[in-house]
Amino acid sequence: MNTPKILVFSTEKISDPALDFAGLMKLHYPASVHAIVLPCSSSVRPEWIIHAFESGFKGVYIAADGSDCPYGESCIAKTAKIVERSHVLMKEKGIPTDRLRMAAVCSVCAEIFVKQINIFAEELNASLKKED
Amino acid sequence: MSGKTIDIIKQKIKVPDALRQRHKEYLALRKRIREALADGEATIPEIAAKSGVPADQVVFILMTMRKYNEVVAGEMNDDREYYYYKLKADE
Amino acid sequence: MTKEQGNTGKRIGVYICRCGSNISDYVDVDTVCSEVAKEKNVRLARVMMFACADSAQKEIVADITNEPLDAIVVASCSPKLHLHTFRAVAERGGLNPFNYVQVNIREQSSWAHSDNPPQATEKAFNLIKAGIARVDLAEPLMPVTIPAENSVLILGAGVAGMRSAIELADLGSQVFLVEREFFVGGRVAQWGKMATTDQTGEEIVTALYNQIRTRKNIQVYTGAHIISSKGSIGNFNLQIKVVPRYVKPPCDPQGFRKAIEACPVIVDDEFNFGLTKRKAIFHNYKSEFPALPVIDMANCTRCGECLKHCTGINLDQKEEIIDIHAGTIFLATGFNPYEPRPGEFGFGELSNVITLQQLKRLLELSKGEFRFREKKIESIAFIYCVGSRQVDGDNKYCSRYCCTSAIHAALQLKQEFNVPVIYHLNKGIRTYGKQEVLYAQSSAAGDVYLQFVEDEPLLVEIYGEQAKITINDLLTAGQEITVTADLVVLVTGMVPRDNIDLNRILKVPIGKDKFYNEIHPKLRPVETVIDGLVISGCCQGPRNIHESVSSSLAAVAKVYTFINKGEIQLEPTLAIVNPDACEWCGLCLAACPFDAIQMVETGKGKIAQIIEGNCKGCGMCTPVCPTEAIDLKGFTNMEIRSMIEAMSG
Amino acid sequence: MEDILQDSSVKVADSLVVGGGIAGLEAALNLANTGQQVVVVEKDLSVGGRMIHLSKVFPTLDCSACITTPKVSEAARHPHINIITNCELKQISSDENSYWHVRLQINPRYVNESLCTGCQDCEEACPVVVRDEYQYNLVGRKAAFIPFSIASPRVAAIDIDNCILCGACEKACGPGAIDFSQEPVQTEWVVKSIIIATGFKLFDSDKIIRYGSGKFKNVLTAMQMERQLVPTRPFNTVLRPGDGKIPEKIAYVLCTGSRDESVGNPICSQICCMYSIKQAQLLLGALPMVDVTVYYLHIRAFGKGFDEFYQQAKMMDVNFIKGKVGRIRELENGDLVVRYEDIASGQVMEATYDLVVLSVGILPNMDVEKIAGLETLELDPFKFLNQRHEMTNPFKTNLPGIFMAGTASGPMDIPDSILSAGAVSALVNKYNKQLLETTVNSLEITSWND
Repeated sequence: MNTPKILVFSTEKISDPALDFAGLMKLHYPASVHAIVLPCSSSVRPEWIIHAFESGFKGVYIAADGSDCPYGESCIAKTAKIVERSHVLMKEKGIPTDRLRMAAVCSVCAEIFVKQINIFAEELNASLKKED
Repeated sequence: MSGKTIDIIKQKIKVPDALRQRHKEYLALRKRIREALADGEATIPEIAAKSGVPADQVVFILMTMRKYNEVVAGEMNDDREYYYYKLKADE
Repeated sequence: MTKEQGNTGKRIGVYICRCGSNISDYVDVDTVCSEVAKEKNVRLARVMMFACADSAQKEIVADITNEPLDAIVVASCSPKLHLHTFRAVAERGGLNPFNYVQVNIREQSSWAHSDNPPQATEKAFNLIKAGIARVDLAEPLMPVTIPAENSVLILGAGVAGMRSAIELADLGSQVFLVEREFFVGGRVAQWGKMATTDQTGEEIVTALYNQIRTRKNIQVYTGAHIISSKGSIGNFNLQIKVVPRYVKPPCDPQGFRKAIEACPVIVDDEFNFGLTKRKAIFHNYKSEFPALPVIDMANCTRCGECLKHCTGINLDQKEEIIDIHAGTIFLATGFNPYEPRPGEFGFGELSNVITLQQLKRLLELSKGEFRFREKKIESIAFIYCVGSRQVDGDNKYCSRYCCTSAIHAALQLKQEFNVPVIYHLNKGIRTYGKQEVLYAQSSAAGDVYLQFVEDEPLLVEIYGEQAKITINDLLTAGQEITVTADLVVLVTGMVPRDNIDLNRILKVPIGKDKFYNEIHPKLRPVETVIDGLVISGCCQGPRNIHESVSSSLAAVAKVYTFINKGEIQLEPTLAIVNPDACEWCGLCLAACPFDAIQMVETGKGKIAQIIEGNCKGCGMCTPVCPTEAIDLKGFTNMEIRSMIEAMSG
Repeated sequence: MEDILQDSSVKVADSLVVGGGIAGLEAALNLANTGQQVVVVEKDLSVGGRMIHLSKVFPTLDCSACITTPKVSEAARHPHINIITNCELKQISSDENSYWHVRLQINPRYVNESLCTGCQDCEEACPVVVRDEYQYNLVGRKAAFIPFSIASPRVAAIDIDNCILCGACEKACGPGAIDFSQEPVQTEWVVKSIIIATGFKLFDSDKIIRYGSGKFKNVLTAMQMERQLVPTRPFNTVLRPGDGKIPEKIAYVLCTGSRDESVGNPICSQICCMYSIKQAQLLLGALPMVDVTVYYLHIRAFGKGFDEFYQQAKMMDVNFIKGKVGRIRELENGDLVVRYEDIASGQVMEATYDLVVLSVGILPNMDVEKIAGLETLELDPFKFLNQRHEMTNPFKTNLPGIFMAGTASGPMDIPDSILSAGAVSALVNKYNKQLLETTVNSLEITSWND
């Protein structure tokens, strides 16, 4: 079974611990999901997202801190803005915008993360199949 | 310290009978619950009826089995009152 | 824009941990190791049973010196567990700790994908490649140190400010305690006996002031307010304006008294909330501080009568501007009592409707009998939550202290002044915690508690010399009950002080309730988004006296960690601007929540500059830059891009 | 039963913190960040106190673990903080220089902390199942176990009282961390000051027989409901423990064990109204069909943003009934009938629920009283530590150099506990500094309001 490559941007204090926690509880998700850890989800550059797609990733998932962000609540609006700008760039490049997802993931939200990433992977698979 | 320290403590303390008894009872109840699930998924009241184990003890043991990956939860029943549970296929 | 891997010529060592079998059961570590060894710049790759074990750590240190290595990658468990362990290993080997990268192949590979070992192996390999790519580009980072002045400007000399001043002075800081009013003590000075210990405000303020006077490193300014602020944490340059008292020491107390008697101007005394009158030259109470009267120039007619009696008076005193250099700014500006609207529960329209604060002054001014406007008071009705818990109004919050304060005053009325009939018309009594005991005492003393709800407010009318209040009492199944009372006390809550200028000068963040807002009530409860600006006491929200003191001491602890060493050490992961690429558009400034970016003029024009003292390293400024001129150390554009490439497989 | 090893070397620190909950850790971090050497002793297997076990916290609904765990890990790796878990205080005494001597006993966890990798292989191997106290007995755990997933230190322990000595764990452990030869070790510390941050005890609702707690399977304590709402919850959803039914009607009984002279606790516990309102909101999110009713006497929503949070719950259709619950009775199907005096109508009424949650209050942690050799430590009438100078120096005890933080001095919510910990670290910093500079006699004069 080949699963599409997904790049996750997670955050040091909040969402990456949830990914760790998923592993700890042996909750499975596709091994094609790879995470890069940043201080805050609002530091993701839209250019990185494009770069990921151009390097072969089929999906990008921003595991944001939401209102738990240690750098303040403006994180939510700023991360949303990054997604918005990325969507514009993706459209320019002809990448379907639903290949970029964002959700707030708390530090123990392992199950939520796994559920969402599995759904994302399935949907990506379906839409990639259609393309073929 | 390789593999033998259990013998050291065995010389110092004894396992109380009550504890051994409780452990045996737990294993027996767990066995009955496993048997009740042998034919396929069931809700907690169904497991209790089939196994004769009181429902609250089924909750405790079944949920412990879920925690240690012996049992998985399935869908809700039609009344949306109970979940179905099934044994995890032995690997 | 993509990097050419290998151009650094770094000598990298990679260590792959089996974690007993936790990793190696699912990840084929030996294959990964031999593949990793082929990567550019990798000088050695080893598999270890437990990389965190002491012997393994020693082996890594030996490799760093013997090979020698410039950078190391450890692929093991989550960095949350052992990042600092291996940074210390790198340091012991003589490397900069940022020339170390930990790759998580346990929680995020072997365990998460224990259902699929071949893919777990492939992912581990990709993650390690990304780690190598990152460490290859990593630059050594040093903690940034900025100097910090060991001095504090405290705004507000109420109990919170005074209490903090003493503690900070004893911890070795120079303290500038600035009070807008002419006397210290804030609201507590106006209070008489207080819940729950029955100490009076005057006693507490006196004790605090006596402590302040013995400390040489506290400078008190009264009648003073802030007029400008520049700089950032560690180095604020502030200016305060000191308004003259027109009275200076020394002068004999007799002379002062005669001067006050001679003054022809009579105005409402705000210290007693208008219950009494005062002259234009005045003081509040006998033992107040500073023990020097003041002339209220807004009301003074400059008639010169006082000058005849007292040589200490000088109507030509000028205001002074004082420069203060402080490492931190400490806000303890307190609250105002809510001022009821005219007609709110009869306030301002019915002569016998007063506020809780007025009652507290009245208690303080009364001896033996309790009288209001000459009349002996036999019955009192307290109406609670005036100006608080307004579901449809401005003040949605509970003012926290007022239930207890009103019940405490009621007990005093009963015990000291024998007022026989006391009603409490409330919306649910909130004597939380140990204060509950007062509520029980008051009920036991025969006070009558009736409860109304928001939708069915009370009606207060005049009834002869009394007030008549009609209530649908929830406690008796919504029965309409009418009570009459000689005096109605509106239990008014707290609102923030009117600090428009101060808020503008310091850019203090304000919450929905209009009180000052902390960064996070649990993580950083006394800090604001302005680095080096802390808040305490009731300017942050309603509190009773001991909660105010608690928060002010917590702010002391925070201030002490900022400035006690004379310098502030910052995490090295800060934003950095490439001056050649920056074209100053201001977007980074707008994105920064911490005021850490400023515009500077250079030879080639305007560019952004990071105020390192304020930067928290969140990176919010980086994605908004249109010229990619701003970067985050430790998470640079190049590093992340190269990681993405490496991970893509 | 066992020998106690004596560690003859005397260790030195500036301050000792008793209790590794949020208040103790916050105080330790504040002190350590100003260069003080701090030792934190915790009687449990993990630090984190109560807070690490909570779901989301009022009124901001931020995730409790997200706030606690970064502080826990910061403290655990701080070069100036030494955390000792599974440790009890044996004796405290002072010397002629007013330094405190503290004798500790570190009890064996039968696992070598430095070798354990937290892999849980021992837990898998252990055949014994007992009630998991960290899940408030709703589910089982093994006798060889990691206390909970975000425990710190995240290492295994053997519950020797429930161990059948089968040795399976030792065989399963790769790094050889299991060590049944461990003995209790006593060690002595000399410190300038002590912070008591021992927290609170929950009221034991079984004492109110008319509520049927401990007898009726579907009467829960609020902590049990709290665990049902965290991501690491025992049932992975909200169920009633009697038969696994998804509850549709849930009642909260406030003031269980608070404001109640008949159980010896006349005071308000200060947190139960708010945590119940929070749980009600979370339940409405978790179970879209659920009805939640809260029986209360007064709602104590007094803190920053609290009343707004209460109003929000009302808007979400949480049903608030002002009334005193007299008795709870169980029906054959496990449903519960709540009999209450309805204040709005003045009548005694009954209503049936799937699940009843008792909002239990908090009591002083009596272990404080038992701290050896400290008979002179003053308690208040409610057996919390006495705040002798409540108004202006609220966290000083009557003994010089001994301070208090968090709920050791009385009921408090999390923000206030954290503030008290901040406050106490300011006082301790000054005390430690002055103890170095002067003798204790002059200290008592300069330190104000004694």
